[in-house]
This record gives sequence, structure tokens and C-alpha cells, in this order.
Amino acid sequence: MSLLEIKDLGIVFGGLHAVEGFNLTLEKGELYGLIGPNGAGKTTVFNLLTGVYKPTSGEFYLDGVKMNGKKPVEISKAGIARTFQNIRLFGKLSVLDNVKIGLHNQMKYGTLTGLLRLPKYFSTERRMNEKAIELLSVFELDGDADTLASNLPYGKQRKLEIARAMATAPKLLLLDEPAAGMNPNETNELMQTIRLIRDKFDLTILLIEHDMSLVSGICENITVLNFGTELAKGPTAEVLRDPEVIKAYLGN
Amino acid sequence: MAKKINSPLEKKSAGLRPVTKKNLVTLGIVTVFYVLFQTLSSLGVLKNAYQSLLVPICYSVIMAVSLNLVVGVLGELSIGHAGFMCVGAYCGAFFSVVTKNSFEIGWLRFLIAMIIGAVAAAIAGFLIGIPVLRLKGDYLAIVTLAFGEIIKSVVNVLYIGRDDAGFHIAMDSAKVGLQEGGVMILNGPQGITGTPRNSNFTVGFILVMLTLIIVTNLMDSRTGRAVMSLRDNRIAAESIGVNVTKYKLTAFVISAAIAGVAGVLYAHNLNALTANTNNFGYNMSIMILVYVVLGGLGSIRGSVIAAALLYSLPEIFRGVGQYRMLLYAIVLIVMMIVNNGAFFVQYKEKLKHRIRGGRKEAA
Amino acid sequence: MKVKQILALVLALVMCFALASCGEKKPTDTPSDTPDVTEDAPQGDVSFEKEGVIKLGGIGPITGDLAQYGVAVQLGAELAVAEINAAGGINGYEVAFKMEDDTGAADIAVNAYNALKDWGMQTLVGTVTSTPCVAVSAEAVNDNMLLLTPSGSSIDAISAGDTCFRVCFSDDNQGIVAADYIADKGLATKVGVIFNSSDSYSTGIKDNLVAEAAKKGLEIVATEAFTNDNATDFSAQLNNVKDAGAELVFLSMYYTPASLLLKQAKDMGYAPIFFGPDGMDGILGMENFDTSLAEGLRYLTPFLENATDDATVKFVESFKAKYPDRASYLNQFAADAYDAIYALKAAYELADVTPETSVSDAGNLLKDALTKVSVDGVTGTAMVWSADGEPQKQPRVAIINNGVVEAA
Amino acid sequence: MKFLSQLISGISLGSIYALIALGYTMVYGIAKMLNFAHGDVIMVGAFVVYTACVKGGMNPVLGVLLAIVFCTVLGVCIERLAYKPLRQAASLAVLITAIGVSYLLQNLALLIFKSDTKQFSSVVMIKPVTVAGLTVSGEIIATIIVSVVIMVALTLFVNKTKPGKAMRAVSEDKGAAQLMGINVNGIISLTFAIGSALAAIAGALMCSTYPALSPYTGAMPGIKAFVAAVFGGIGSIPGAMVGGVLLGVIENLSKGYISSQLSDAIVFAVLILVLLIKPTGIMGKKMTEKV
Repeated sequence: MSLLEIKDLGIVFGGLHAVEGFNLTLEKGELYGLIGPNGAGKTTVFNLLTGVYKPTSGEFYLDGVKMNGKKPVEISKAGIARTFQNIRLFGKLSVLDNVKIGLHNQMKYGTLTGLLRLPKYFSTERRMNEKAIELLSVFELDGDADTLASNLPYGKQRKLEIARAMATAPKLLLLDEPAAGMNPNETNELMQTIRLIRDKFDLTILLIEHDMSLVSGICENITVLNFGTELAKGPTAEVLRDPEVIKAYLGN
Repeated sequence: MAKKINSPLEKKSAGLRPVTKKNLVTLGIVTVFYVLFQTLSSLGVLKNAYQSLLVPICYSVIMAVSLNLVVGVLGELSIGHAGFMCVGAYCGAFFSVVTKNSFEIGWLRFLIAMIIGAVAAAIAGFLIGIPVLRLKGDYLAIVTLAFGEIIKSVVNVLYIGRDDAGFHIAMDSAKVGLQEGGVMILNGPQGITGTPRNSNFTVGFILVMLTLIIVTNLMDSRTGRAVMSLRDNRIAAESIGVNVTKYKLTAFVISAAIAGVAGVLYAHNLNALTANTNNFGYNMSIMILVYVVLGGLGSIRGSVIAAALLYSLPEIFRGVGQYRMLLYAIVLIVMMIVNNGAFFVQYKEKLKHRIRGGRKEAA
Repeated sequence: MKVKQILALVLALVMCFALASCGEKKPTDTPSDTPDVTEDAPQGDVSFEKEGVIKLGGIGPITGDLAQYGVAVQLGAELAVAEINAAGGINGYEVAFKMEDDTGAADIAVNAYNALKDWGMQTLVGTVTSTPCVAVSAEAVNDNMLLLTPSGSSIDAISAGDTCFRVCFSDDNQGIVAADYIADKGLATKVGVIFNSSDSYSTGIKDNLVAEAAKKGLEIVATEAFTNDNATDFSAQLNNVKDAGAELVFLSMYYTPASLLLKQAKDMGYAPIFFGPDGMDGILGMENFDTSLAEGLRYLTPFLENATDDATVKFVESFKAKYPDRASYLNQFAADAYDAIYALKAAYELADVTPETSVSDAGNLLKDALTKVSVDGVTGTAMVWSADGEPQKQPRVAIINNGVVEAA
Repeated sequence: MKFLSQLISGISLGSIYALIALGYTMVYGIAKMLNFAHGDVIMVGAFVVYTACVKGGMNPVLGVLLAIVFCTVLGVCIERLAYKPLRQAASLAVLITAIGVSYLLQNLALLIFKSDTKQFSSVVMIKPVTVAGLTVSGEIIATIIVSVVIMVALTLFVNKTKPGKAMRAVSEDKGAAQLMGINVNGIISLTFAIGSALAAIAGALMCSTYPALSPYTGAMPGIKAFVAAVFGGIGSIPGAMVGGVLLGVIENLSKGYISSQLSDAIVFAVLILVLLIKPTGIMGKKMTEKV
């Protein structure tokens, strides 16, 4: 069974078909790219997959379970995590706390346990800290654990978002322009990290990216979106040579 | 490369974490304040005027800290917080007045009154929270204001009396229909009279400490982090599986319950309990908001200090007579501008840099 | 942290300023918006027989939306104190009166009470409004201090203990007297009532009026309420009482909302008999008041500005002389306070209380003395007090004719 | 018959709320702040008219003009001294400062004009109109006309004129407006000037209809108008009008037909219901957050 199966997914905003007839099947462990010019509907696809928007047509399945129509929280619990194009960290909280909130549904104790500082509070908090530091060290952020998230430099913020998403123990990770604003060196490093987490945590990754070097560097297959519909699909190198795709990117 | 020895985790397990340390300092400040004034008061050197401020300061601090939980920690503007105080005050006072003669142990009765006040306010918070928390920003604020005013209006038309046949409730004093020898307990706008004077500075101090411990423990727990994540970025919080309604409601209800306790403290500090704009209406709600904002959103210590100082200011200003409230207004404006104004913020940053720079050079 | 340090610093500075200005003030100085008359009060010119000052405290709203009533009380009390000092004081001692602001709130009133205790108050003239009085009377009874409220009229205002007295009528007294008067004079059989449901004074009078009306065979055809937050438009209430066919509308409220209500009634072309409690007194004194609005208004009052008895004439004259631009405060609140001070003078003289007498002893002496004195004041002649603190005097009914208050 | 007369007095009360709410909503729309001192500027306006006309014997029209000038200057001064230093600060900080300004104005007025209530003399010279036994006072007619005129004028101003368009730009995005060469500070001052001028007119008309004037006269109508502005959708000019009138009508009808004691509670309950059904008020724009 495929990990993710999207069938004819679409959404209409006031008459505008932002995404229409989107189909995609992802196998476990795949690293898949979603590209397209600005406004092509890439982020909208992410919003549909994470329940921010309700699709007006079509459906999608995670591990065979129908997901469309579910709320973001349920989708997160089912195993889809994401990052955001315009970084959305918990700015007034520390880096460590950001990741610990990611662990919200992984390690639990009740409000009363927390208020009364019952033994379970201390044991769970200790496990949370260990797990969070472990995740942070993957992204070399463990040294910044006590820094406020909003005080981190841009590149680290992007990494922290991925670390936070990883904390929810997802099956499918959606990365929205993870390399935006990074220099080539940083991008290269990020590529390594993405591969690393895919292998280490047994992940399936769907990513949106404008940086073609990153896309062609790590994605096995890609889909090109244009005006909300699929323009091309297939192995990365082939698709990028497609004249239609080039036209869409460069204009006439 | 070898792993760094000083990993943050190890550093944490070694000493107190900064959060814990900060909270302990706050508790310490409150304790010192308590010991100081309690000593002065038992020595008889504390002026009556200051003595009578001690309990009001306690409930103002409790109100400010509990509102900070909603405004600073949850990040939703509420201007109806006095409504919860009102619910707690009336329920607690009602219980105390009813059981005044039948309940022998004063402190136990007071404790039960506290619990009743807290539970009643929590229920009110829950009922109000469900619809209110669906809204955002100023709209949420106006609905909290509306609820506060509704609570106040309803309390003012409620008449409850007791006679041999039991309790009688009516919306009109003429319709209570008490038998001979019956007593009005809640008498519409005349409120509840004769609440036992159980509140004192020690009780107030214990409640302030409890409030601080509850709120700081909450903030440094899974629930508190979830609440703060909603404040910082609701969409991201949802995307990692934080249940928005549940945690908003949790924060709101806890805050309401604490406000209810403050209400009980208030009610048992005065012989006369009535609900008007200045004690349980929007004026009070706004006053508490002033404490919170001036103390710093999300800063618990700030709320404590601001509430204590601002409550005392008009009393301290009694010396200037008719200019009392005018001076208060000016101080309020000046403090807001000094604390938040662009010019002063820049100046403070510069000062900070200079001090740090100096330190580095010295080192 | 920096922010808070600066905050603390500013506050500390402010406190220093406040405390400093505190120190500069003479103890006899009054803190409110009175003209500087206390400055040329006779302390300097008149020498008193004995050393020492009898300190009387006052509590009432000096700021806030009830301030006009508090200030009237303050002016009346200060006038009496100035007169007494000019005539050699009480028992040969100078009298000082200090008014503290309670903004009309019970908790602030208790703070004010304690501030006055620090000042050395021996007897309390206050509080002005009922709810704070309930709270403060509990404190006063605790200290066994004599409390004489000029205008706190609710039953509970002086029920806390035997050291609490009042000058004005009680709420039930007024409600009953009003109903009796309406029934006995045959003014009307169908009565409508409009009252302030967020105010204990208004509600108390209304409750007693309604109860007494039933006994007297008056029909209460409508009871309409308003609240402090909603005291601008009364047309809905007026429409309702009009529809119910009320021949007489009892306005259980103070004069400020009444002035608006009367205007709206006139605009509607509705002209029943209007009747009010003593809170109505002062309506003609309102600055720029269109007296035609109140034509025919009847109300209970202990005080008639143009009564011809000597006490009133003297009071009105000296009030106008002392406060030339404050005529709008010359009403029953000021008169009650004026009488309160003279009643205390009588009690102090009878019990021979001196500044050295402790608060509690003074309380014991004065509470006995007050039940023995008889005071000819501006709010009643031969006023006497019963041990429960109620004054024995009959309300008078006044009517406004051609813009002038007359006894009805 | 009774219903009609209740309705008319509701509309009259509502049009006062609307007039105040217009000022509120105007300032909120541009400066994004709840100017809690707005009600007190109204009180100041009324006192200026009172002093000029009743004490000074000035012609009512001149008196109102004087009040407009005075309040405009006052509004701009308040903005410059108290709010401008906080332009970069959190909106709550400005809100609290506005509360401080509100206390300041009340207590200044208390010192200058004393605490006793003054009866205001109407500045409206329109005679009452009687139709089918119902009398409508000149003040009510004037208030309704003035509110509608101001609403239309403001709408036209904001949509058609250059400064109006600049205001809308500032309201959308201060930073972008600045980059487009708009003098953001000037526009915000202009907004306060207009809002305060409206407050002066509202003060004169309110006190003509409900002629009791004290330093606290503006506080409660200010809060009510704030509620009205939110009711109608804060930031929307027609919304303020609709919200104000509806608030007045609901208030009066619930006083007339349900319970005069609980009318406040009823008004607020209706408000809550409306906001739950339409979370941004009757005519408010839907807020969407881009993800």
C-alpha cells in the first residue's frame, strides 16, 4: 500500500480553481518534489493535506486511511507534519520549548499533573528534554536550546521548524521551501540533513522548492504545478528538461 | 569531533533552570514583602491607611496574575475579567452568610467558600469560554466585556431570601414572598450584607503564593507550553497537533477560577458586597488590564509589582487631595510612554549596550 | 528587567513627591475642590480657650460620578465647622474637619476610613452614600467610633452597631411617608414608579413605597427600572408608565437622572404628577436648569432653601456668602451635613468630650449623648435620636411652584 | 402606537451612539487603536459649547464651531503627545495610554468645572414635529440628519479624496504606505483631527438631546458607542451607523417590552449572538489569515 494517495484533489476559492484534479501517490521512503511558478498552488496543496483548507473535490489517504475533511490536529496525529513558507515558530519561547511542543502528542501528562508537579511530570519532562535535545542535535541546534526562537538567525529558524515537525513523529513530512533565503553552502548542508533524517527516521518527504539545485539534488521524482493543475510529472531530470515546464518557468 | 561536555541538558540537570530560578525570585519577593509588612503591622508601626491596603493589594495581585494568564500567556484580550471575580465573590459570600450561624469553624467555612467561589467562577468561565474563544482580537474583547456586564446586571436584579420553607429566588424584591422571620440574603442592588470578615493579610498572602505557584507551574508544563504556542502561532500549533479549543478553554477556566478566589477574598474583606461598575464592572476589568499591561504581558513578576503599586497609588496620593486622580492619570500615561515609547526603548537599549560593553572591557 | 526597574524608579519618585506634598499640608487642610476659604478660616485670628483639636472625619465621593453629592456634604460640613470655630469651637477646642474621597465605592471608603484614623479622627461624619456606609460602619463599630452619616439612608447603613447614627431619613421611612402622603391627600390612585435598579437608595425607597402602597389601597400600575449604565434615555420607561395609565409617577432616584427624565417627559407631552424622595432636592440648584421642567414636582425633603425659620435663613445666607460660586451645592446633602456637625457639637458638649478622649471612650460617651440632645437644625426642629441611630423627624413634602420650592 | 414611539426614541438614542461610533470607527480603522478617550473628548466638546453659549452667551452655531476647533486641536495634541511615542509599541500599550488620557480629561474637567451636573441648553433650533400624535423633538431630527450627513461625507471623503485614499492606504499597510510617499504621521494626525471634530459635534448634539453635563458624561456613551462600532463591524463607516442605531433600538425595545432592569444584559446578549453568527460584526470585513 502506498503511504500517501491523492485522488483528484481540488479547491475552489470564490470561483477560482486554486488547485484542480491533483493526483499523487507517494511510496514509503520517497523524497518527492513539488515545483512550479509562484501562485501555481503548491502551498495550497500543503494546506489541503494538513487540513488548513477543506478540499472542495477529491480525496486523499494516508496509509489507506481517508484524511480529507479532518481537522489539522487529527491530521497531525495521523502522521503528517509540515513546515511553513513564511516561518511560523513560537517566537517568544525557547528553541527547546519549540521542539517540546512538537512532542505534545508523543509524551503526555495531564494539566493537573503539571500543576501539582506529580512524579510523572518530572519523568516525562526529562524524557521530553532528552528527545528534544536529540532532535536539535540532528540540526546542530542543541547549543541554542535556551535561545528564544525569534532571536535565531534565519537559517537556523528554518532548521528549527523542521526539528519541531520531526518531533511529532510524522510518517510524512511536508517541507515548504526549506532552502529559501539560504546561501549555496547552507543549501548543500540542508540537503545532507534532509537525506539524513529521511534515512534515520524512516520518513517520506514531500517538498516544495524553488532552488533547482536542491530539487535535482535530492528528489527522485517531481510534479510541476501551473495554474493549479499538473503540468508534468516524473523523474526529476526528465521533467526539468520538458519544454512545457521550461516555458512555464521562463514565460514565452 | 568529541561531543561538547557542556550540553544544555547536562547544564540543566546540574543546577536550577533559569525559569525555576526566576519564579523562585518572584515568590521570594512576595514573601519578603509579606514578612516585612506583617512585622510592621504586628509592631503597630504600620499606618492604618497602609494596613487596610494589604488585603486589597492581595486580591489585585491575584486578579492581575490570573488575567495575565489570559492576556499575556494565552494572548487573548479580555476586558470582562471582573465578572468572574463577581461570580466568585457572590457565591462565596452567599455561602458564608447562609452558614454563618450554623458553621462553627470559621477557617473551614472560609475554605469551603473559597472552593465554592473558584468552582462557580470556573463554571462561568467554561460557559463563557465556549462561545467567546471562537472569536478573535477586539471582537473577543468586546464579548468578554459583554459577559462581564451581563453578570453584573443579573446579580443586581437577583433577590434571594431564606425562611423556614427554604430559599426563595426572584427577580423582584416584591415577589420573593418571604414568611415572617425570613431573611433576605442577596438583596438586589443592595447586595449581600454581613459577610464574615475572614480575609486578612496572611490569607491573602497564602492565596497570592498559591496563585503564583499555580500559574508558573502551569506555564512550565505541557499544558502551559501548548497555551503559549497558541499565542505565538495558532496555525503552527494546530499543525503540530495542539488542540486549540481545549487549551484556550483550559487557560480561560483556570484564570476564571483564580479570579473567583480573588472575589471571595474581596467579599470577606468588606461588610457590604454590591456589584457596580467600579468593583465588578468594566472599570475594574480595565483597571486589572492596566496592571497586566504595565507589568508586562506574560511577565508574572511584572503583574505582581504593577498591581501592588498601582492599587496603592491613589491611596498614597491622598496627600495631594483634589489632584489625586489627576496625578494618577498622568503617572499612568508617563509610565506607559517610558516603558514602551520608541524613544525610551532605544535609549534603554543604548544604555544596556553601554553597560554590557563596560563590563566586557572590565573583564 | 530593565523595564521593570525603570517602572519601579518612576513609581518611587512619584511616591516621594506624594509623601513630600503630604508633609507640607497642614492637618486642617481639606483635600477636595473647595475654594480656598479654609485658608482664611479663623484658626489664625481666633484663639481657643484650650489647646488641642477635635478631629472630625468625613468620607464621601469627591471624584467619580457621585461627586456632586459628596462635595455638597463637604461644603455643608465645612461651613458648620468654620462657624463653630469662629464662635470659639467645641468645649473650647478648635474643630478640624477632613474629608476623604471614596469615589462612592465600599472598598475605597474603608481605605479612606483608615487614612482618617491615621490623621487622628475621633468621630466620623459619613459616609455620604449608603453602600460604603455599610462597609465603613462595620469598621467604626469595631473601633467603637461614633459614626454619624449625613445622608446614608439605607437600613443597613447604620445597623452594624449602636455607635452608628444618621441625620437623613431612612429609605423605608421615605417610602412609607411618600405612599401615605399620596394616599391621604388623594393625589392619585394609579401610581407608576421609575427607579435606579443598580442603586440601593433608589431600590430601597421603591420597595417600601410599593409595600406601603398595597396597604393604603394605591394601585402600582408599573414599576420601571434603569441602571447607572443606562441613565440617559428614559423614554421607554415613560412610555410604559404612561401606557399603564399612571396618574402619578414616583421617581425613586437622585435629581441628576430626574432632570433628564423630566425633560423627556415634557418632550413626549406627558404630564402626570411627579413625586420624588429627598434625593430630588437640589434639582433647582442645577446650573442652567430650566425650572419649567420641574414645575409641579413634589418631593420629600427635610430642607427647604426658602423656609423662613431662623436656622435655615442663617444657613442659606452664610452658605452663599462662603461659597459665592457654589450655589448649586446648596441642597439637602449640604444641609444634612451642616446639621450633622451641629448635632455632634451638642453631643460633644453634653458629654464633655475633649481631643484627649480616646476614640472608643468618645464613642461610648457620644452615643449616649446623641440620644439625649435635641437639635434645632435646618433639616428639622427639635431633632432627637433613638438608640438605634434613627433621627426622629418628619419628612416635609415640598412642591415646585413657579420655579420656587415651597412647602406643600 | 406605543411601539412606534418606543422605536423612535430608540432611533434617537441610537443615532447618538452612531454619531460617537463614527469617530471611534474612523480612528480604529486608520490607527488600529481603540481610543478609549473618545467619549471624554465628547464631554470636553460639550463643556466648550456650554461655556461659550450658556456662560458666554455666544450664538449656538458659533459655539459648536468653537468646540469643533477646540476638540480638533485637543485631539491632535493627545495623539502627538500620548499616542505617537507608542506607534511602534504593542497595541495594548496604546489602549492603556488611552485609558490614562480618559482619566486625565475627566479629572481635569472635574477640577475646572466641578462635580455638579449642569443642564445643557439645546443648540438645536428645529421645532418639534408632530405626526399622527407622535412628537419627534428637534434634537432627534437634527441628530439623525447630522449622523447621516457625516456618514455619507466620511464615506465620500475616504473613497474619493486624495487624503481619504491615503488614509485607506495607511489603514491597509503602514509600511507600504510610507514607501509610497504617504506621510503616515500626518495622515494619522488628520484622522484624529477628524475623529475629534466629530466628537465635538456629537457632544453638542448628545447634550442637546440629553441635557445633563458633568465630567463623566462622556464615559458611558463612549463605551456604548464602542460596543456599537464593534456591533456594526469596527472600521466600517456604514457599520458604525447601523450598529449605533440598532443598539439604541434594541436597548429601547427591550426596556419597553421585556425588562427595563435587564435591558443592558439583553443588549449585550444580542451583541454576543450577532458576533457568534458573524464574528466580525454586521458590516465588518472578513479577516483571513494567509498561511
